[in-house]
Amino acid sequence: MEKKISEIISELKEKFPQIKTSEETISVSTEDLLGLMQELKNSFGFNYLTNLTAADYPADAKGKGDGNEDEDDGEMEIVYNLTSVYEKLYLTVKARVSRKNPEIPSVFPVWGGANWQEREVYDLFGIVFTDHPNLKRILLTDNFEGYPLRKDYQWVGGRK
Amino acid sequence: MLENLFTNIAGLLRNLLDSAGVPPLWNDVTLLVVKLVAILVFILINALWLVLMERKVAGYMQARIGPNRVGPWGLLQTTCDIGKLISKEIPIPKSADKILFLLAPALVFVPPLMIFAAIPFGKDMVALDLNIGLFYVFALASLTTIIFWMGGWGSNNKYSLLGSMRVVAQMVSYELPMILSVLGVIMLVGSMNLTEIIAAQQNMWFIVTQPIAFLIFFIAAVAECNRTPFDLVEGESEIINGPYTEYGGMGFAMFFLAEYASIMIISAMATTIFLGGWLAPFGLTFIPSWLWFFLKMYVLIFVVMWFRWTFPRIRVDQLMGFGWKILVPLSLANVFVTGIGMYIYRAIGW
Amino acid sequence: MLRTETYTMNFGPQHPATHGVFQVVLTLDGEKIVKAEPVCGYLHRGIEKLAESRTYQQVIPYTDRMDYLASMLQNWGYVMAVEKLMGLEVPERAEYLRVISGELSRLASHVLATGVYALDVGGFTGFLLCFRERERMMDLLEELTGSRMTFSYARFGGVADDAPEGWLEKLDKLMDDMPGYIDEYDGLITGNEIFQARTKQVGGLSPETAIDYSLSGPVLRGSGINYDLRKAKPYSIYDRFDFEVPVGKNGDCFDRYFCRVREMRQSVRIIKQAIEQIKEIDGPIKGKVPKALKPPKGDAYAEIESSKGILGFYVVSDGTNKPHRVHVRRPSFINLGYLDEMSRGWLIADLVAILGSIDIVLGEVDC
Amino acid sequence: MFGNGLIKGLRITWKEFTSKKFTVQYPEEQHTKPERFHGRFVFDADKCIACNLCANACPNNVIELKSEKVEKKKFLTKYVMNIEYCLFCGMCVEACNKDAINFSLEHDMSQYNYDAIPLILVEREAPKPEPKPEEATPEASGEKAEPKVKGKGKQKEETPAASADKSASDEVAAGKAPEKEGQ
Repeated sequence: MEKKISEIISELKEKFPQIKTSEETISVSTEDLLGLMQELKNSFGFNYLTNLTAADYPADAKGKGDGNEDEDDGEMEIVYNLTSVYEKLYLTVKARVSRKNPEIPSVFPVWGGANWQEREVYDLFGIVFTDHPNLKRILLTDNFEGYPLRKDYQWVGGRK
Repeated sequence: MLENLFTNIAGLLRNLLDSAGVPPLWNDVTLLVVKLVAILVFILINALWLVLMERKVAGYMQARIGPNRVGPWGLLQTTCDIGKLISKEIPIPKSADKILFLLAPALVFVPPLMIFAAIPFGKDMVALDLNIGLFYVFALASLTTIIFWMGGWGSNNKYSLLGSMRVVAQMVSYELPMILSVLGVIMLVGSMNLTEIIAAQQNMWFIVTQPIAFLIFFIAAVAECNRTPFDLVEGESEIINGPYTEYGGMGFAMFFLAEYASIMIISAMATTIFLGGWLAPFGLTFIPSWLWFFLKMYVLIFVVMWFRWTFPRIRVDQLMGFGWKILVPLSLANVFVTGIGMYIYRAIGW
Repeated sequence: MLRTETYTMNFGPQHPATHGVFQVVLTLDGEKIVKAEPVCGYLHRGIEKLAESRTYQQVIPYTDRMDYLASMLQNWGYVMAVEKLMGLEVPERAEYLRVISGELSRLASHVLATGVYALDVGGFTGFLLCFRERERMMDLLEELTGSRMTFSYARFGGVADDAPEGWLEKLDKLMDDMPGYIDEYDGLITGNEIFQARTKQVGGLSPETAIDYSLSGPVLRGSGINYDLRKAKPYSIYDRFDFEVPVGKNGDCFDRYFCRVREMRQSVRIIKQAIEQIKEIDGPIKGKVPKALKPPKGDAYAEIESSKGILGFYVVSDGTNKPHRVHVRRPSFINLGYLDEMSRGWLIADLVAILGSIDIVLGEVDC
Repeated sequence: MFGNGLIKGLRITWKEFTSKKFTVQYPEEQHTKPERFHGRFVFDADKCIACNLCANACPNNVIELKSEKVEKKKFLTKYVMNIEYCLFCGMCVEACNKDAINFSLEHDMSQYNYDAIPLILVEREAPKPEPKPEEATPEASGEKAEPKVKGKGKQKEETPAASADKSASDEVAAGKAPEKEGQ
């Protein structure tokens, strides 16, 4: 099994020279993402998007608050856990977007399962999935302000 | 002694009035009123206890024991419940049609009461001995439809509306097989008088000669009083509580009790038509006739409850399909077969 | 000229058949569903955010509160992710206890799902009879963990407590009785013609769509896909047990339901084998784990087969004693994503059947 | 044949109808609670060394613990559990090295008034062989209403020794949420 994954990764490496790879993880840029995902699904049988989530990695809070935050505001990482149901293969794909302009193509055309998961990530992180058919808040109310899972989210209230 | 308990009481009352010098016409009227009031009280109290019986049956079938705290064995549980419901406000939704909304629970007990007036409870125990008894009973039974519809429409709630739509569809389509199934019995008896129908079962109950008719009648009757598996009207997992969704307090209680009144009616009707009414089977006449009637009626009520706590709910289109595609043709076939049978029997001179 | 119009109706959030606070905004044509828009989030407590301000250990009780019907499995999933992150070893006896308690929890969840499904289609008795058995299971779990629903039993590198004296024997006895109970459900619910009429050919789901929409658990297997993580990627010690993965044929509500019923029998099998095997294993129930847990920087994603489907935990560590990020792949949430398409064209009554066959837990959907 | 399943169902419910019932008549008879039952907390003040481990293990900041220093030993003056926030997860019991806090089998913890909910396990004055002027005791009663995080900070100011000589001082920091997060 391990061997097969490494084979797939090396094959992918040929097709997408920009990607960074480790054991079972592929890091990809947002431009390559959709092409890579299509390839993974159609040629390698990764037909099941198990998990789609994101994590916030803000830059250290040095330059904050003085009005002119510099370009390096940190990044957010979107993680895709893929499964090939028939071959029983597992693969992780990661893509990073800047926190300033979090935009990434939606993988909904590839896997329908991305529908709600992307909505959830949008809801909690504010990452915009372009071309998503119905990008609305899902867990929080529609008029909720802010994106709570971002690290700099300030929450007011709570128990006394 | 016990056999003629109620007729004796009636006779006593009549004599009393006679001796007081009341003219015979007024005497009759008074007696009728007394009978009707007695029936009303009987229905109300019975409905009250049937609720308890249902809860007990449900409990026992579900490995628990049901209400047992209020009164001995929980006998006063529903009485207390009704007391609580009476003391509650009846909330009227803002956009409801107030007249219809309030009229429906007030009227819901009228058809059961009127039906019961015509049912013979025992030997010579019938308030209204009508020539067209059966016809009268069915005509009144279908009146309930309108009352449910009034409640559902008057509530101005989508769930209520859906529920009352279902009521109308269901009752109208199950009325037909019910009446058709009884047609066989009417053919055999040659009369629609309920007393005569019972008398015709002296030798053999109609459940033996008309088993399919009984089955159809019973199924249709269960559907008629909106009981599981045909309780789509209130199907609580789908449309909350159907026409009674918006009702609270006594309004709800009236509908709730009316359901039990209608179970009593269908059981009483099935008893009268198919189970020989108050006739004692196997010559066991030492038990009074009215007790036999109630015994049979309560067995049927138990069966209805047994159904409820066993079966899931059927879907609305399946309900319609079942009614129109299976029950109606089957009951027509039953009428046909009965006709042929009668012809053959007459031909061989039975 | 007859003119008909569609209308919208709120199905929930307070509705007996939504299994909690969940809303479906229905667009109806008569009783037929034109569109069903699920609205969730009424129970959103922000557990993922809360986890970021708790230490690794302190997150465990919060995982209980997600799928509160099978919280043992939730604990297990989270603990497994952190163990993967830290490379912790779990002693064998602890693994067995996890399997036993996890399968018991799955059994309890499935029993409840079966009963609730019966209730959804109108059979109340099945519901309460199922609760009778669930009660016995919860009593056992209470004896093991001290709580009836929110167990917090798993610990990093082990479990909280060993099985008390005589517990395994009691469990064994329950497992002996269980097939009889399941036969009862089969007689009362599964075999009932009305139940079958309500569920067969309803809410069909093709295997392709099931995979495409990332559905998992009995919903996926009901469509005929043999994908159970316990077999596909045997985690813990599942490779030591002999069991089958029940799959459906048509992918309708009945198949999804029936998968669950058959899975119960397999769970019983697993527990019986585990009880047999654990008797020979003596040893610690907790591995060597530092009290102040500070996993190395990095991330880990671990998934287990929960009673509802694939339950995944994605944990990111930044080297401190609090997780940087915890994400839960909640099977109920993702299974619900296909509800709209699945229920279109069916009646309201079928929506209830479909929703029940997915077996959602709102605590998990909303997280 | 159609109807077999229906009849089988009726048979099963009939069997249940006549078989033994499962109900436990609650106030008169009660379930036997297992040994590990997570019930009301019991606290042995004599065993407690006010090490704060329980308070830090708690995921929900339920435990409010105060101590004063008396003759180089910490003396527990207040131990209150804001039980309305308690998850009954047992982390505190597990964390306690001295077996001071434990679960009892008592499960009935409901109260009529909100004020009665917090479980006051210990509330006492420190013995005063040598009076300590800097210790401000009257604050103890007003503490409850204030935010947790703040309260904790204050506690540190007042009793600097509370968390100082601690073997597991890193765990003290562990339980405290960053202030921006809220609770």
